[in-house]
Amino acid sequence: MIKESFSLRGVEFKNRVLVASGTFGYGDEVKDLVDVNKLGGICTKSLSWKPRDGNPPHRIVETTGGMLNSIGLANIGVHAFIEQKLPYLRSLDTTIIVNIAASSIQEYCDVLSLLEKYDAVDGYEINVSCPNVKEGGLNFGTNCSMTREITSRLRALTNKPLLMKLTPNVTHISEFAKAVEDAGADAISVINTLIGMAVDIHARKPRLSTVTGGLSGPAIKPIALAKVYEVAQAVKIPIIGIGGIMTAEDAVEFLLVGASAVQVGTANFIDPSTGVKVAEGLRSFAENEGLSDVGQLVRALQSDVKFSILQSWL
Amino acid sequence: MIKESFSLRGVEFKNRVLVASGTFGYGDEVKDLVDVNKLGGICTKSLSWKPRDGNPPHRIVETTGGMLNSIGLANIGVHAFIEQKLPYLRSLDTTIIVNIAASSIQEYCDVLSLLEKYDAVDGYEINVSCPNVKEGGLNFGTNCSMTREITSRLRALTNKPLLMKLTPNVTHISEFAKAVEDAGADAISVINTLIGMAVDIHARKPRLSTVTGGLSGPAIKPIALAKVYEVAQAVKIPIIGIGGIMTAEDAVEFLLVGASAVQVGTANFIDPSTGVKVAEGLRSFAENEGLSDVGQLVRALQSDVKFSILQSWL
Amino acid sequence: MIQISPFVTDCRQILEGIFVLSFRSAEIARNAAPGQFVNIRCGDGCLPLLRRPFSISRIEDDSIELLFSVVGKGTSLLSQKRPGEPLDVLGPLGMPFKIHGPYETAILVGGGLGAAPFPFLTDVLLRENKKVLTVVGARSVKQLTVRHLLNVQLATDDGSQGFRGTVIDLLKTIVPNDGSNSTKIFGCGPTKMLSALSEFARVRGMECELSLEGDMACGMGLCQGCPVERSDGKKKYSLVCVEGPTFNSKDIILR
Amino acid sequence: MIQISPFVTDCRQILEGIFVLSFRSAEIARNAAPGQFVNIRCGDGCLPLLRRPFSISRIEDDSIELLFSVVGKGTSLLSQKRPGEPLDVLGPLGMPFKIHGPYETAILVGGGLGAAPFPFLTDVLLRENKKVLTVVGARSVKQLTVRHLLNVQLATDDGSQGFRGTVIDLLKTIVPNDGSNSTKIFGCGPTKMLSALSEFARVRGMECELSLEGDMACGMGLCQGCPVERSDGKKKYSLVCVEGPTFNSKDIILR
Ligand SMILES: Cc1cc2nc3c(=O)[nH]c(=O)nc-3n(C[C@H](O)[C@H](O)[C@H](O)COP(=O)(O)OP(=O)(O)OC[C@H]3O[C@@H](n4cnc5c(N)ncnc54)[C@H](O)[C@@H]3O)c2cc1C
Ligand SMILES: Cc1cc2nc3c(=O)[nH]c(=O)nc-3n(C[C@H](O)[C@H](O)[C@H](O)COP(=O)(O)OP(=O)(O)OC[C@H]3O[C@@H](n4cnc5c(N)ncnc54)[C@H](O)[C@@H]3O)c2cc1C
Ligand SMILES: Cc1cc2nc3c(=O)[nH]c(=O)nc-3n(C[C@H](O)[C@H](O)[C@H](O)COP(=O)(O)O)c2cc1C
Ligand SMILES: Cc1cc2nc3c(=O)[nH]c(=O)nc-3n(C[C@H](O)[C@H](O)[C@H](O)COP(=O)(O)O)c2cc1C
Ligand code: FES
Ligand code: FES
Repeated sequence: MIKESFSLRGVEFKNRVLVASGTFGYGDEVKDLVDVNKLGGICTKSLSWKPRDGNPPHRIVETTGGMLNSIGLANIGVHAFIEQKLPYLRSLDTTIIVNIAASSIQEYCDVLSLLEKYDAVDGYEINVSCPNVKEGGLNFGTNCSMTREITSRLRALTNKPLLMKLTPNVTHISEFAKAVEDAGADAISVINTLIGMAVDIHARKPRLSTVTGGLSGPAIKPIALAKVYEVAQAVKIPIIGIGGIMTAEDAVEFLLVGASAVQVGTANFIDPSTGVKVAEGLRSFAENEGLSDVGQLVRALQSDVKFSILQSWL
Repeated sequence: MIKESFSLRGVEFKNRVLVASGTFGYGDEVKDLVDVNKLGGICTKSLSWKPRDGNPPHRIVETTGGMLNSIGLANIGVHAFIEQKLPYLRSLDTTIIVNIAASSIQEYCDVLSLLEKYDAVDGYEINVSCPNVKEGGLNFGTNCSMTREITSRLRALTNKPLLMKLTPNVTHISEFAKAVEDAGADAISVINTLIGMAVDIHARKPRLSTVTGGLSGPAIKPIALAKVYEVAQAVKIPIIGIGGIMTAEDAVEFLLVGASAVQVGTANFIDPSTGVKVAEGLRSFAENEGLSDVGQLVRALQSDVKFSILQSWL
Repeated sequence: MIQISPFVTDCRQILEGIFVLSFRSAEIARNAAPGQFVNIRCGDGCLPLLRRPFSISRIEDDSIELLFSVVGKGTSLLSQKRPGEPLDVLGPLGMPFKIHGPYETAILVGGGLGAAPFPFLTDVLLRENKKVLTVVGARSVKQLTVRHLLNVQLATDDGSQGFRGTVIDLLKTIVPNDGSNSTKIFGCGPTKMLSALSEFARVRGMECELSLEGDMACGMGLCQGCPVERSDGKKKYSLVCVEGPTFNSKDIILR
Repeated sequence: MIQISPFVTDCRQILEGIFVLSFRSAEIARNAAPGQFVNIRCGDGCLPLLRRPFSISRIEDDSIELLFSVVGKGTSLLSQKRPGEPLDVLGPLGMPFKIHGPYETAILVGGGLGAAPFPFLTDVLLRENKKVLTVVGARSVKQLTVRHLLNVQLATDDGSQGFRGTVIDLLKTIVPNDGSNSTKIFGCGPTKMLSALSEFARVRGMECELSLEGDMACGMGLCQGCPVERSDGKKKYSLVCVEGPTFNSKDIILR
């Protein structure tokens, strides 16, 4: 029997494939369709203190090999989550990572502190791709010291796994990775969506109500891999690779460049069982390679070339 | 007759569609296939002072809706260009923009100064996505003050149109746009390729010899549009939109969000006449919209929402 | 909701650009109700990447029929499916039309391909002993399909068949001014038409169920991508895919 | 080089996973020479996005024949083309084999589908009054096609047909030890085989032309994406698409 599991701060994930925040609802929407207990874990939709309506329509645009979304962090709020969703999640035999979004550092702390009271919550993933209202809407995630501060403030509040989810929309993501490692994060989730846009040329209007949105799906996989690779050169803590994963082969790519686990996002919209299939495919792949532990794929990229993002790549 | 032309610093482009640097060779490779005189302009492969061999194979990987390249700025060098390629380009009835790459500010200046002697060169596009050897290979294009300095140094050397081509791999491209506008650039080309990567999971090796490479093609169009839009909010000088343009409709999107003209890149590999077809399609589109000048599409996006990249778009 | 790979049993053009596609699924046939939809992966590539939603148009035994018009890449690929080819289907999805109630007559109001769910709806309404009246509008007769519809009256913008004008104009000539509890409207079609229909029902004080179209990424409540504004203030938006696509016209605001 | 949209005249499987596809183009037929290739857009979507290169396998009047094996998405789509469907073709591309010279016998050495350009090459060599000997190797007889080849000797890794061993092993039993000016080798196949063939020719002092495969983005010199290392030091790389795909084995270094 090949080993599939891994753990973060003592919390075990039964395999290395999770479903990504915002792409699997609260875990109960497709329970008839997917054997969610075969997932390594579920990252919930980002939760904020109060419920959020989200952005007006249109929130979704399909693009070549990908999609744009501007959901606007629509969520039922942490209280309703605890009441309505947590009991079901608790009944599952998979690891529950609650993703948190907020518009102030205090809000991040409040949400996490409240969740701390519930055993069913196995860990936290912090979405820093959020506008900081105090700073006029500047994104937390593009400000390194802010990202560090959020990490250390939350670290002080919990002994559960703390995953910091970074935005790719920065020049050097490795700086942010180092900052959150330094501030005590247990793992780094890489990447959130890339800023993108689409235009209705007949109406001469942005297709999304918010003008720009987040790009996800297979189109961004090469970028996500490069970001994970960059982060892997900079930090020692585990990385959760995210971005355009559709197949087990995609997941292997992420493991090789440095991810300890992966999350499946957009692919769930096409087939909500993708996560389960990727997990199974990952095991088969590792078995065929004669490995005893899927983890042997992690950081196993062979390259004669030194880290070369700074090299002449054009 | 609808107006298709536009001009930069007194140099006229017969229409708003150019072919992008590095995707149309030196303009003579496909002369039997494409009526290059119907192009708004040709941006040459990036030229450096000395010829460059470029990177070892593999230099190309296809990805979902896009491709990665790590050509390594392979080029024949500015001297051979002047001798072997310029006479042909001079014979053409289209605008010739010579793209320049360099590994030091001095090299940028040397190449441009040499080219200044030739009338056939209508203008320059400066590729700042190049490693600065003096700074240990740090990319010029991710350093704002460096980008500004290159611009002002080159501005002092020429009265021809100076286009600064920005890299998208930065947090706030608008800062770079403002810097080059400030330093005297006539236009801003947005965007160069995004850093990406692909892995051969069986060999456990990067697919590109340089590990990472530049992502281009339709997959990146939403990102390119968002970058052009961001730049358009920040500067007044014309923007040349680049990234994933395959059709006239794509070009219209770029014009609406703020581009005064566009460049067709990767699409040339599939159909080297794409530029000509996009130019024709753009004219038809504008005609059907009842416009007297294709330029009326520029910055014609209607949006109730203020610039929202900083807003809650997730 | 199940995910299945049935074989296409039939796919044919019935009008220029309008196709009927069928496949067999006992489980969907057993569980589906009118107004529900299926979500189909039209190609296996990345263009389109996402599934495409289609109302269940008709069910006969365990054969499911879809009625669709080719408007883009997904529907174009779907129209090229041949009998025997496998289809990737997720469904049935969404909330069905609320058909129970004291009313006697159901007026089905469709704009163009909006009539797609009506054959199924008609069958079930008849089983419930309702009278069915159908009013269908289209830009021209070329876009009009009345397959498996009952007591149809037509409206075309260009007058090429039936009443000249919108389907709402036609409706006004049919429904008595004072509205009536004995009549319920079921509407499906472009948002603009639904919006007018909603207003019509409001003015006449009639019960009206609408089936909305709209961008969907997942069709099953995973992405929060398909909001429609609510009028009741309880919350701002409903999700079209799971709380709809059918809504009581009073509950939502169409823009 | 032209860009055309001819109709597929034939597309059929001749061995498991190996297909022959033909289309008509008087202009390509007139201008092409053996070793040149065409670049085909296999699908109209984004998977694959880029064209796929295929050697011109045979020309009969104005009919162009390609021989290919299905290895990925592009070749899979190509194999599904039906007669009458349009094809998006760019060609002829690249430099042909150099067939002129004082030699009497041409030995064509192919590995697997490397034999693809040989029927065309054979025809032209015969017209030039050369003798033609063909040596083809494959992993097993299942991958072996000898269609339109002359004086064929076979090698299979598993001995399922002909000589058991590599095509190079077989070649050694055919070519006299001292080599000869009267013989010229033309090789096409996987890089590993070409590399061994190149070494074989070097040791024997024989003239040898190779046709390379490799990743290409454009196939026409636009992208600089297809370098092969040169041995002559004049410059470091040649572009396979425009300076090749055929090279004198002495001029390049295969790794
Ligand atoms: C619940 C539900 C049920 C549905 N039931 C049916 C049904 O039974 N039958 C049916 O035919 N359809 C139905 N639809 C609509 C159907 O899903 C769409 O027609 C389909 O998804 C289009 O996919 P496509 O890939 O062919 O088109 P796409 O390529 O996705 O895009 C085409 C669509 O977008 C619009 N569009 C795209 N670009 C532009 C542009 N530049 N300017 C203006 N408009 C543009 C077009 O009008 C068209 O509707 C239903 C939709 C929903 C949500
Ligand atoms: C000049 C030239 C002439 C050619 N002539 C012919 C010809 O006449 N007949 C012919 O059959 N072919 C020929 N080829 C090769 C042909 O172009 C390729 O087989 C074709 O491009 C494959 O396209 P695809 O989309 O089907 O495969 P793709 O999806 O692009 O990829 C499949 C190819 O990549 C390799 N590959 C992909 N992923 C992996 C992986 N994870 N590990 C290892 N390998 C992997 C496979 O071995 C396979 O070769 C020629 C190539 C060149 C350059
Ligand atoms: C519709 C949608 C909603 C998302 N919502 C969230 C969210 O609430 N919180 C978060 O951290 N990431 C969110 N994401 C980002 C994903 O979790 C993931 O990081 C991203 O989509 C890239 O992965 P993918 O390409 O596999 O989708 C969302 C993505 C999509 C497409
Ligand atoms: C193979 C290849 C080579 C390129 N070489 C250059 C170059 O030499 N100089 C440059 O400024 N940009 C270069 N580019 C970037 C393009 O000019 C363009 O900015 C980018 O590809 C995005 O446009 P696209 O998506 O239309 O290809 C290259 C792109 C590709 C794909
Ligand atoms: S379409 Fe995803 S929630 Fe409705
Ligand atoms: S494949 Fe583009 S230059 Fe050879």
